Amino acid sequence: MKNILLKILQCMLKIVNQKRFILTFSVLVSVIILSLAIYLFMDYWFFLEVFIGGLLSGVMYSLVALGFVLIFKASGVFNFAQGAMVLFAALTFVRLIEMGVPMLGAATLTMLVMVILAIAIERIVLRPLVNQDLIILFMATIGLNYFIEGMAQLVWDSNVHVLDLGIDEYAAYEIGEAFVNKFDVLAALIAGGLVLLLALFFRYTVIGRALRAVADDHQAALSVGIPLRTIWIYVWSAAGLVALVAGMVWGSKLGVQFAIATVALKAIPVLIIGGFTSVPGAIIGGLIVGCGEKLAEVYLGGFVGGAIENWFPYMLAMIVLMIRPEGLFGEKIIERV
Amino acid sequence: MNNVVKNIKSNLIMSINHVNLSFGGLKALVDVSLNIYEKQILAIIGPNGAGKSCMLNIISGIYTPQEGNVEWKGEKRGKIAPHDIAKMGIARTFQNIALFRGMSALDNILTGRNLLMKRGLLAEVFYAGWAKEQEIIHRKKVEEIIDFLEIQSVRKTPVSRLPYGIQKRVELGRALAAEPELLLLDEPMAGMNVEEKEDMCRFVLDVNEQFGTTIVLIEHDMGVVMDISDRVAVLDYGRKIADGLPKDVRADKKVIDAYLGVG
Amino acid sequence: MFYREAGQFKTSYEADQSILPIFQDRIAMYIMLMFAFIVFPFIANDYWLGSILIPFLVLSLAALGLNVLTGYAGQISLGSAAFMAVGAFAAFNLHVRIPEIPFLVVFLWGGLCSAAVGMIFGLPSLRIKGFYLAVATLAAQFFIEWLFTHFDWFTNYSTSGVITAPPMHIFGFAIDNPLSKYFVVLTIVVLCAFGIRNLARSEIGRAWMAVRDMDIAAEAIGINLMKTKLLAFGVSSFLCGLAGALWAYAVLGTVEPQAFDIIRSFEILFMIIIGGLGSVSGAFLGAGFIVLLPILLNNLGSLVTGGAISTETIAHIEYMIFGAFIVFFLIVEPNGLARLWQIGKEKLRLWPFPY
Amino acid sequence: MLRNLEILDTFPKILRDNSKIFAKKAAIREKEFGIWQTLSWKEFYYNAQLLSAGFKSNGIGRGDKVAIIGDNRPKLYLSIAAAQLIGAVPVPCYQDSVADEILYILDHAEVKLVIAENQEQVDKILEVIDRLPKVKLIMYDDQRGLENYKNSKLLPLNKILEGSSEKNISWIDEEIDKTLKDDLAIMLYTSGTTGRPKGVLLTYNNLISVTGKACEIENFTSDDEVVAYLPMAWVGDNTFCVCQSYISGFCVNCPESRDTLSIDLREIGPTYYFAPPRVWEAMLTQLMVRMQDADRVKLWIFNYFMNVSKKWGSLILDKKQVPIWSRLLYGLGNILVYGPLKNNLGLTRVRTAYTAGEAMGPDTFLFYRSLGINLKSLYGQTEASVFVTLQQDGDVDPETVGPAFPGVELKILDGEVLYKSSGVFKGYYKNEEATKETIDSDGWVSTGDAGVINSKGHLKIIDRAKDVGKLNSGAIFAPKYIENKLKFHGIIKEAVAFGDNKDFVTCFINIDLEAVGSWAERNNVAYSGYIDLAAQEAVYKLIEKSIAVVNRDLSKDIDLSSSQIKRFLILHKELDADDGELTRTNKVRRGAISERYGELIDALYNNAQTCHIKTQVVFEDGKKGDISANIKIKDMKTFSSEEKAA
Repeated sequence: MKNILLKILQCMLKIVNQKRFILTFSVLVSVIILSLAIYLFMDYWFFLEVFIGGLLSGVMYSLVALGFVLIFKASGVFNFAQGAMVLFAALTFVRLIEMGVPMLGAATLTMLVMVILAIAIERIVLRPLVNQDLIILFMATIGLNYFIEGMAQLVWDSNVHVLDLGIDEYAAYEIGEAFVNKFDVLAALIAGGLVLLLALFFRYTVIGRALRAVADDHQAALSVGIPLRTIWIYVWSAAGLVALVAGMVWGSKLGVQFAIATVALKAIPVLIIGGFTSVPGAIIGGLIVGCGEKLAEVYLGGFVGGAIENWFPYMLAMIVLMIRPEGLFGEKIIERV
Repeated sequence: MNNVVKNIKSNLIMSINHVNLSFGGLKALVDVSLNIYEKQILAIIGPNGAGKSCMLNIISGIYTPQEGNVEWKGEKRGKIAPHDIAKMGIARTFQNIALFRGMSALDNILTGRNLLMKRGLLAEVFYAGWAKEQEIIHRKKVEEIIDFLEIQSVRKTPVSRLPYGIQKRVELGRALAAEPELLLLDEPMAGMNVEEKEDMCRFVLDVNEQFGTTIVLIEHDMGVVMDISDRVAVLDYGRKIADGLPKDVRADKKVIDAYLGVG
Repeated sequence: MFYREAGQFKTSYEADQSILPIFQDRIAMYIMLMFAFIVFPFIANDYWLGSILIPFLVLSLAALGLNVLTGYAGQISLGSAAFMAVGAFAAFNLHVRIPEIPFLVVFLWGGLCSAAVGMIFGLPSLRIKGFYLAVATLAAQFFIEWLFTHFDWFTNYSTSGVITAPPMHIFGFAIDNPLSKYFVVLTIVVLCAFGIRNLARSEIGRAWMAVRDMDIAAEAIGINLMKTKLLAFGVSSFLCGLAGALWAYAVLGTVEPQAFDIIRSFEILFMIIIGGLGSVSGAFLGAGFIVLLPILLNNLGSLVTGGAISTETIAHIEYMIFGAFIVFFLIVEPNGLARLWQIGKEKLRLWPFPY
Repeated sequence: MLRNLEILDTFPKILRDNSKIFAKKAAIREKEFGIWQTLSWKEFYYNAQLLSAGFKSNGIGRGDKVAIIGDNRPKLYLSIAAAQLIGAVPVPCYQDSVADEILYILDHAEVKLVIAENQEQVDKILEVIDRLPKVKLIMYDDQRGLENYKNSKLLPLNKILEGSSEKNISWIDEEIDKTLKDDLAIMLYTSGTTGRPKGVLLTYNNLISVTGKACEIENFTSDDEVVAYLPMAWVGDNTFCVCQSYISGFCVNCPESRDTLSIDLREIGPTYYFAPPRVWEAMLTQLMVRMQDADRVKLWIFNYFMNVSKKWGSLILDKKQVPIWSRLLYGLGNILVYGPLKNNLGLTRVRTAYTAGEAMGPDTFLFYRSLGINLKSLYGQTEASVFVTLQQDGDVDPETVGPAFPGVELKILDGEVLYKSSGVFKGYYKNEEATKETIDSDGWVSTGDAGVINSKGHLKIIDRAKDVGKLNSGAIFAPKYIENKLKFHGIIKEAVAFGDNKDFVTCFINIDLEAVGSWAERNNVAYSGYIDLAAQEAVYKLIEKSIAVVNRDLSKDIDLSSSQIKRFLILHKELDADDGELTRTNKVRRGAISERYGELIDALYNNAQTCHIKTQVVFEDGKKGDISANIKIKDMKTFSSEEKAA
């Protein structure tokens, strides 16, 4: 009886000792304190509204960020083209629908296209550049980004397309005096679902495990006979799927247009903050960025002429970088002498 | 020829006192003390993972020991930036060649002299006045080193195109260019054929004799070490198990065991 | 094939370390300069000068700037355009506030401000590398863009964010027509190019390359990473700033943040990737490529389809081609056109021998 | 080059004059520390004076011998000048000769002072110093490694150059005036193909009269450039890099080191270039080997224009009439191939190029001429201050060595070539009877070479007179002639023919490792080293082809057709001077070889198919060791007159 208690105590200690735990914990605490302050000194319903709104849009950042994380984990490549993929997926999807393809069919077709794209990328770009400097690969994906953007708009067109998923975008739940956008909630749910799906996928499928192995150590993975190439195709396809979902969500929110490609850039600070190598990191990061920028916009923007949400996340990211380059949840970057 | 020790009592240039170094759990160095005497060649040997490189990294300030201290010319040395160490007069080469691959042999060695050069943006932009003069003055010095290491024929070749043995030489040249008092060589003869090894030995000895440079080197090849060094220190599992004249060390029971243990 | 190096021996280090040690290369350089300064002004019409040569030169300057940072010092940046903006706005503000100040000083000021800003945003480079750093520079990009759009002080409280750059005067000459602008820009660019070439062959240049190639070793031989990297950021952004000022004054004639958005930053990055990292000539080759390709495509497009094909489509094709080229060069020849040029030259020197 | 050599009749005088008329011009350059460090004539003269002052103060005076051992270095050339300034006699020695060879010369020449280039040379001398009581002092150029040598006789040259000063050199002027045209200028030891080397005494008059004439003919100016890379002990180097440089004031360039020679040659781009046939041949072989890996197009262009030049090149060089289109074609070829080629070889600026010492393959010879390089062969001897005959511009026949050099009389006395000239040496040092044997009462010098003078008065050398023998059939047998014909094939490096007092001709072959090696690679024949390669059947086949060609050639010549090669073998080792098989100038030492390889020769004549041999060799580091091998012997078919008609 006694020693069971002891064990529990030890476990507690272990958890508390973990650095990342402390970090998240402190973040949460500060958030709580902040909210308390707000509760006491200002219109906290409004704050809550902003906060939740932030969280929800944050979820969508996480969604895009997820795509980055997948690829980064498996191949160490920071895929700058993720945004372009979102655009491409969204466009394909919406155009198919416009052609009268039922939503599900359109989705599957688009998914198919994304898989083909993934294979093509692996063949044409990644394979020749294997074990090059990461920075080279990074720049390659910038090129890729341009290519896909160009292609997307060439194949389809560059007009704004309305994507209607049959949700009323203005309906809102009331929580006390705060209004929470239904659509955002739904989007959040979708995102959450996807994250869960991927998490399960990672944990319980052969490929998932292989992926994790590759993420840990390429050479080792190769030596135990994990086919790196197929892995990459899988990963990029998965990223494609994420892109599709993100595209659908964003598309139906903003309308499918070139702009949503740039939304992807927001994912970068998200990753910096959350850490490039961790799925939960991507999510937390997304949330932090989401409400961070919203709150900043609302409470600071006024003083400096607004629209600070464009750069606020980056500044946040920079600060994180200075303090903790590997991000809140990322694995430590060790350099050998 | 060098086993005749040049007055062992020659004064102390650096002393490492009771140093402990560990990474996370594993102990790399345990209570190691080591004296480095002026104008001597000190070899640190030991089986793989004995902590040789860690020792060198401590001397060259890349690692700072958790316990113990390092005295440079009688003064305790705290945590210090590697580039300041170089300014103190400590130069080093690396185990796996760390040349600047984008540059020619000449430029690599010239870079070794950067710390002796003046910096002035404008003057260098216009390549005028002292900026040009210093380039020429230091080029002369570097050419002497090139001549010394007999690499005239590859002077302007990009180092990435040079054979391994020559690259090692260039790296030595780069370290020499700084005119160091203490020269650290991390396995200078690793992966060389007999002939290259002989050359390298000759150069190391010549450096020691002609420039009076103190040399600390890490080496696997027992034979080579015994021939060229004045003193040998043996590490095993992060502990110093022997330290003294080559002939004594060679005879030392513990050393023999350590080496037989590894084969 | 055309090289006759026998008998070109050096009796002094000065000669041996000169920028172009080979006689034939010097000749080639002189010919190029002659074309730039004498022939083009005569043969080129205002369209060519105004919308091809001048932009080409200014962008080359910007690319040169980025090449200092990325090519020589190995620090990647996605914020070049932002630094251009700083240069442009700094120059503009100094000019409108103190009109008496001579123009060269104005440009210089633009460069210097940009250099200062660049060094601030370079600070992270001391802790982070690779694309982590790229992200930091992205922050600069967005922040600065925002700064200039949202603070009217910078735009001198003009109602629209767009402001026309006041006319230039240098040594009392009005720099108003393309030709005169061309000469101004050309002179500045050529000077900068030689300046960088000089840096590259002296102590600073070596320090940069050392940091780029092997920072640990660089430190071990006494190179102060912080100073060296910051210097690289400074020089780089100085050139970008200068380019920005020129872009505003000599190319657009207006000072507007939109001209310096992230797209521009990428454009410049592409220039050095395609042109060649770590070489002065690379900056020019890359700029030439990026400037000329769209024009080529447009003409081709209208030629092939008789104008049926929309400029929009061409723009998209342009995107794709750029993207493709980036990937292509990164795979085939990471050192870009400049390297290809180098190889060609080597072959010529060895001709008829294969090696 | 119009200077009064009547008044300037000794090198010291000329040098002093140069220091005035060529004051600022470059006298000598050395690639050191990455650039060409230059001495102007003024500086050269000044330094020479300092040195000679140093010599003097160390007790070196008129008539004393000063040995000079090392690669071509300015300081060593300075020492020659310095010695001559004070009337001492420089005695250059071969830098690669082993200790006891040096011992002999230093002892025989009664050398008082030795100038050594570096540690290597110093070590050699110290090895034998105890047996050289006369040697007072050893001065060295390169300090490297000599810091803690404790020998009291050692002294660095720099010490003298830095030590002495302006003041104490004024007396040298009188010393210079004292030098007379008939004083000894230099003493050169000829590496005789047999016996001990003999010291050839040459006076200022000998050298100046002859080499001066040569300068006139080729009209050298003070703007010419030569590269000094041949042994200083060899009369050629002395003539080209000292005498002619003094007389016409051109600049002598010393390479940085042996392994940078080709680079340095290319940088300097000499206008006047001398090389013995083996160098030219090596150059050609290497060039062809490199060309092998070129892509098709290049190769085609190369071959095409090579044929063009073969056809027209030498004609154009000789200013003969050629059709205009071929001239244009050649011009194009010059841009595409010849120019770049010459540039890569560093021969772009060459105005005059010489070859001598051995016969040179007509193909090789013509190859260079067809590129537009004015390559001429000369026939010379140390005893004649080099020039005996010299081919003339516009009238070059590869088979001959050209007409008699101006001021030289030629005659053939029962097959042997004799000559008479102002360049004829004073005699062999301390060797009267040898001198008598060589110079007869009325001044004719016997060369020991067998030759004929053709209708145009051009001399054709066949062989060493004493080597010319008879087959049992009575037909004459000229081994060298045959050997050269063999060596003209790139794949054969050395050949030794036997046949004197035998029924038929046989020979040893040394394959050229580079040429045959690359052939092997191209035909993927695996080999581990020389010995292995030499024994390969395929290689034998290759050699047989060449020999067949030679035989066919010989068969065409009435009195040589019977000396076609019947049997041959490929030696298991390369003939080597260190093993005493070659002279220092790479001439075959027949005696030595036939005693070392007696059993092989016997095997060649008792129709054995293989023969086992064990030979002792000296390795690079001077260690001795044995190598043994079973050597295959092959029979060759020979051609009779009928066959060649068919």
